[in-house]
Amino acid sequence: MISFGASEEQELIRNTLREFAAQVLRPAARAADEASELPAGFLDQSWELGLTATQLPAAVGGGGEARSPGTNALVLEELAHGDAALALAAAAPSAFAFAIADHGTTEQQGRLLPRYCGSKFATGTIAWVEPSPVFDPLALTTVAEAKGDKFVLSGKKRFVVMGDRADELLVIARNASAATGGFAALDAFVVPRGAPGVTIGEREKLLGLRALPAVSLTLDKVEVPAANRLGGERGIDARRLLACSRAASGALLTGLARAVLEFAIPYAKDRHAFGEAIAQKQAIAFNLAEMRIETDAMRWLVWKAASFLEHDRDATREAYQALSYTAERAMKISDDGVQVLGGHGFIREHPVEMWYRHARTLSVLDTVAAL
Amino acid sequence: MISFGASEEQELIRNTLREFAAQVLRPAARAADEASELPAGFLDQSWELGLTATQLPAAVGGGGEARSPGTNALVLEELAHGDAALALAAAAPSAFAFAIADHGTTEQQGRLLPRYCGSKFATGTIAWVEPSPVFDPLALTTVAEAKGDKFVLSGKKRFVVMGDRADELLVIARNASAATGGFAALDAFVVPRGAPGVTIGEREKLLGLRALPAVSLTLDKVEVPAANRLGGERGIDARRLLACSRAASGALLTGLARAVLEFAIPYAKDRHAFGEAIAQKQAIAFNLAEMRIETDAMRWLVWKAASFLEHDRDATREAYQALSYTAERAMKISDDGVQVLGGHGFIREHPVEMWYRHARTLSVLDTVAAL
Amino acid sequence: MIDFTFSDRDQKILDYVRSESLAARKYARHYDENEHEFAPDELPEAANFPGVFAVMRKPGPEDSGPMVMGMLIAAGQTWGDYSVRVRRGRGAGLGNAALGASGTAEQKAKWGPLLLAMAITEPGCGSDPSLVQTSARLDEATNEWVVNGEKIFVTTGCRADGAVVWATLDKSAGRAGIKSFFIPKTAPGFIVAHKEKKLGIRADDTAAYVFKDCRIPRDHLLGGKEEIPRGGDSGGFRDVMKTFNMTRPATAAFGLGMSQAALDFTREQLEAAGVDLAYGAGVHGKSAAADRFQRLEALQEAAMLTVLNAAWLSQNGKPNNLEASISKAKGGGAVREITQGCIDLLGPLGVSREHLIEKWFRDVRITDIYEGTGQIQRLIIARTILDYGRGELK
Amino acid sequence: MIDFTFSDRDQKILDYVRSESLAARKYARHYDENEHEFAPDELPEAANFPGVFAVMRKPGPEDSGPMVMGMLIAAGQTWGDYSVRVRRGRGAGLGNAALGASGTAEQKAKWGPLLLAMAITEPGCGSDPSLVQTSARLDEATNEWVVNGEKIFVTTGCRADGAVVWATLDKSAGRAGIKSFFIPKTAPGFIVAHKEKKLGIRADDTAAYVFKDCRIPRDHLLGGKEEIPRGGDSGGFRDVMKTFNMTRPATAAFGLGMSQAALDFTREQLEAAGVDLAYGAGVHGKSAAADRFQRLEALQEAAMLTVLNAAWLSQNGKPNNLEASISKAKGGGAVREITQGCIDLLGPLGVSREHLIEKWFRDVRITDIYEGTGQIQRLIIARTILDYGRGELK
Repeated sequence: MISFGASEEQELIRNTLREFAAQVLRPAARAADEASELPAGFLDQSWELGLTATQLPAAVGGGGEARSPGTNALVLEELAHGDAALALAAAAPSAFAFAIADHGTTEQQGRLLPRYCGSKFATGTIAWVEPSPVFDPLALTTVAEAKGDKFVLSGKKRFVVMGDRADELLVIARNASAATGGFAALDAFVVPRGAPGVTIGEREKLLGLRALPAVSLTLDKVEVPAANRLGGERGIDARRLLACSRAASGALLTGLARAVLEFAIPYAKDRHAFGEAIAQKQAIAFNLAEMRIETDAMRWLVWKAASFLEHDRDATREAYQALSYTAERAMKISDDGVQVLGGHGFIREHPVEMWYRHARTLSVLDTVAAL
Repeated sequence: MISFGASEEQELIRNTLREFAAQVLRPAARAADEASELPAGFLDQSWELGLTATQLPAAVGGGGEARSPGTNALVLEELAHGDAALALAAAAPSAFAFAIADHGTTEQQGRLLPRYCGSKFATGTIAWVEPSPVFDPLALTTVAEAKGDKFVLSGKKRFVVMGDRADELLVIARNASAATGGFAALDAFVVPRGAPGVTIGEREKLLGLRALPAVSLTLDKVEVPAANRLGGERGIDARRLLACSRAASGALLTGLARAVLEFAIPYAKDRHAFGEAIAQKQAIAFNLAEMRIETDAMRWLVWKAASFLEHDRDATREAYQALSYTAERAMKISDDGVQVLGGHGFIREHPVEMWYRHARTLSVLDTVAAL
Repeated sequence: MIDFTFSDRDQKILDYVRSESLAARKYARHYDENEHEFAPDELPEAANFPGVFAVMRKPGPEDSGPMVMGMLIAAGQTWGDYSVRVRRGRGAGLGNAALGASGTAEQKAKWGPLLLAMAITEPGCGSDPSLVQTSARLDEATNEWVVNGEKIFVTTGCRADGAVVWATLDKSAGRAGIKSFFIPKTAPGFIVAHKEKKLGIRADDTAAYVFKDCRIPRDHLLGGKEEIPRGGDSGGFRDVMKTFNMTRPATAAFGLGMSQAALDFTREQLEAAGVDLAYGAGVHGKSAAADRFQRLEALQEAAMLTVLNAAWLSQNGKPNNLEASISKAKGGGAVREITQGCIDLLGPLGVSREHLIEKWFRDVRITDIYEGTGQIQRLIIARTILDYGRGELK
Repeated sequence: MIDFTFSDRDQKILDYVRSESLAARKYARHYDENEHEFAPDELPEAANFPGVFAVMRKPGPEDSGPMVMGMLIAAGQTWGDYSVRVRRGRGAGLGNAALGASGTAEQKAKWGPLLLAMAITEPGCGSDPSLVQTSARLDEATNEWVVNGEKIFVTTGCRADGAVVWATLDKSAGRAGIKSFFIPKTAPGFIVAHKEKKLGIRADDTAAYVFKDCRIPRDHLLGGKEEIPRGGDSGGFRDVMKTFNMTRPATAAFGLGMSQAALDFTREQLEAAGVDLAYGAGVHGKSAAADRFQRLEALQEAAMLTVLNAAWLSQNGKPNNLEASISKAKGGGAVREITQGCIDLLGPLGVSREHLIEKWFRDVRITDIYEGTGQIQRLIIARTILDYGRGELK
């Protein structure tokens, strides 16, 4: 049944997050970006929202609520409306934990998930992106070779979000023994950050999302027990894992675009030129209308992908559409946002130039979040 | 030396063509489109302009003026400003004759070109396009096999402009003996329309350019003497041939776009809504400004390709850019032209809906003209 | 709960509509090439199609609601053809919607069964109602309205039994003076001037009307309110806006049905030619054709979802004026880009009249023009989000 | 005669400029990351680069003219970096252009050798000169102008020896009251408030000025005309427009030099990774990456040609006000799309500060903003082609 209606509970969560974004993320965003550091205490603060634990099974100490990509789409949009860099940091534990919950065996869930139901902040991370100008998430150079009851991982990863502090890395690799390529060849392995052969590289310096810690990573013949192959014999549903990340990026990009629009409207009404508010010029007004049209369209595409995931349907197509569409539109909207502010859009007194950098950065890192 | 200055002689030609377009093509365009027929006497009338003969060598009876793609760019823009369908019909003889002049041996020129220097209208045509949803001018299915001192041609062609009356067809085919693919494999053969195995198919029914006669064509083991292989042993410079056609289409699309702009300006100044001329609304005014910006950009890209061709430089890149850019922009400009007129843009009382069809049709037929 | 999946009843209905539309599509080219003819109210195939609601069980709580399904069905029908239907529904004219929105109970009962066109636009006025020249003068002696003026772009204007016509009681009063009247074709002085010759939807019946001292009974004023309100809009104008609130998403859906047809045809052709259109890989795992095609598919999806959102809102009794304009603006632009892009991918074959895609390219172009152009929609959207009145944003 | 090929002198010059720019590029990242520093007037590499005109023969009739070459050289320099030069030319400020356009012979001789910034924008006014609040009052007693007000976005404002400043003699007179004054940094009450913190061109020197009862001699009014013309614009305003006529294509060229750098880097990376970027084939012979990249290259080419056209016209003494705005509008939009698109193609590597492309993405963004935004340019273009005055198209 086609329905655009969030449940009462979802409305509640959305309002909580909207407030949290407005009061915690937005005020701290600029300083965090300039300092290239997360605000002190931010991770603990966001941990208290219980975003991760709530949707983890009661069996591992979680809230036992159903995994809801739909709810998470609302959550990520609101967080990114505050700030996309801080949103990604806050969402990092979920990215890892939900992947374990979706694809892990009961044993793996029991072993790995309890930490994410505790009162203390904990995070793992997903290492998928590789250093190539033609990076494609389905064509990985990081390989996993079976060796007895172990797997040996070798390769390089980039932009591993929170990799500087994550205790566990979920490394996406190509299974050397896979007959075909594409999704079927993808496997995921839980690698302790301390494992021999793992080198955490230096902090990535990015165009945008500067507050977000991300590192490069080298895997040199890293041996992991077969038990750490996510999903065991069965392996993972790589289509779902990728769809979850893409839809998540889409939700973040939607929140970012909405932030631009909602900042631009009062600015354009307040700013005067040639005898009237610039919002009274059709060129500006229609531009704002365009932003409004597109943020709606962006959200519905994300929701559709989320709904498919919630129904355990293959969402490869829907999630790809959600990401490619939101990426293109968020870029345009943040770009137009700078233009609406003119010279003031180019200086760092206003957040718009930061959102412009965030949009471009976020939209090419399509496998760093999950919902 | 970078120069945007047309020579005095070129200015003269441009003004002549502008007048011819305004007084002959434009007034006849609508009726010709509705009737799917060229206006009676049009070909003879345009023949008198001497567009083809002037640039053919004196040795074959031509005017002996230097081949000037630059001049032809001006000519085609003006003709298409009148009407793109009639422009293509008027330019058809040049498309064939200039190809012979550029690529033919002295013998071939002496044999084929005199007809194009006479006082009576004569035309051949180039048969390049093939019936495939993934047609690519470099990947042809029409093949030419050497057989003794003959070549045997087999394949199907579509959208052969003026093919219903052309006495000679210049058939572009893949040379079966060519080692590599791409440009190197392309050959051109002069085929008399009456040759055994040649079947001229029925008249093509098109979205736009309805006045322009175009037919499909079947070649069933058509034998032509080796002497009819354009360029003889050497063959043709396929890069130049394709570049000439693409630049020509670019020039036509530029003229078409300019027609839309110049029609929309007075209309928008005359048409009133909500108390002022619609041209006084920024949304409309900026749209017209955009059209003006783009028609300039389109023209310069075409001129650059033409200039490279005039200097016998490889213009593959420049011509590709000219065509792809002008195709995209002409589509947008004619589309926006319809929008400026609103409901009146949708009815056949105004030429704009016809230009919208012309633009879409012309821009996918990228090998039917030449300059 | 947020849900974008179909119940199997939803799916069965949409499948049924497609099969019906496919049958109608066989006649699309004929009525495009012979625009003076009208498609019959029933095609020979009608016998095989009892109608969707005849074959479907009643909707349950797990099924999509009527307005949402209405949009999907509308798109499913134009997917076959904009004008030709296996069985043409009666009383489906825009005028009927206007009657429903602003007629009295008695008027609805009396004229509801008729097919009513909606006559708003005039040669001199596009989307600006304050320029309406058609006048209605009350003849106290005979108790009749005397209507004079010209209307153009009247959808289903030739086949309709009558029309809901915008006329002004007092030009000096601007919008406020505008009222809607029901005028039957039988009224003296009602002249159907001609059928418009158009770029697309040629089989469709778009007429131009002339009213020459056309006389109708006094009770033919919709809603019956004859006084001109001081300041602000007249009931007539507001009522038409109400109508638009229902018709804007619908017109977008009509267009999106055709752009979907273009996408389906293009996919078919490209896949047959061996182009891999599978999703999953990023840009570097794709051909140019797949990349371009998938962008168009995403655009189609995005536009359709804005339509469903507008419908879902009114289905749930929520205000949807903003969302109706969003869907119309988005749909109107999307169908242009999609049909243009599909032809670009198909190359020469795309512009040949041996296939229907060139027709869809022509037919969809009306979407961004009628029922308020994309510019008008953006004005409405901008005024809403900026909280501006007509005076502040012109 | 229409010609788009370079003479070998043209080519040699452009090659030389590129090699010089490449040397400067080594320092680009440092001054971007350390925005409080200024790049030196001469880099250590300066010794290896005697300057282009030192090594070139005089131009002949077969060579491109000075204005056209000026644009190509400007783009060639920003191709290295927007702010860092092997040898910074003096007197290259926008204020010098203004002085050249509207100063008296004596004023030009006296102040020409200085580096002059141009101070127009104020916190309260973007591109609307009639909102200028900075005032100049004549003190008859001392025969001095007393200037008060604030200016922002002053390019080269920190390093300049002085600035050409817009101030009004009479706010009630609107544009007509605006005059340009030369104010040396040494003038009492001239305060350089701070260097702006920006998205891009961070190494560049963009200052905010405050004038507090700042006193300058009476002869510092550029052009010397003190009276306020009745109706119409003041000389000051017209002169600045003259200046813009020269600077609009130049600013577009600055941006296009950087977008060209982004394209060159992207091609390098993609080709190294085995992507075939050869021209020739149609869409169905290409990968998605090649298709997208080639569209961006065509856009770059198109924009650069509008710049060269504007330059060529003024080089030949032809009016180029329309074409100057076309080049600025086209260039300003193109560089945004091109740098965004290149990063899209490079993916994650494109947003890493280990490469300069993310910097070019930030740096080019100013192009569509300063020297008149894209919107202002479109207003100028629309008014010109519609033959409208300021009152008819606002």
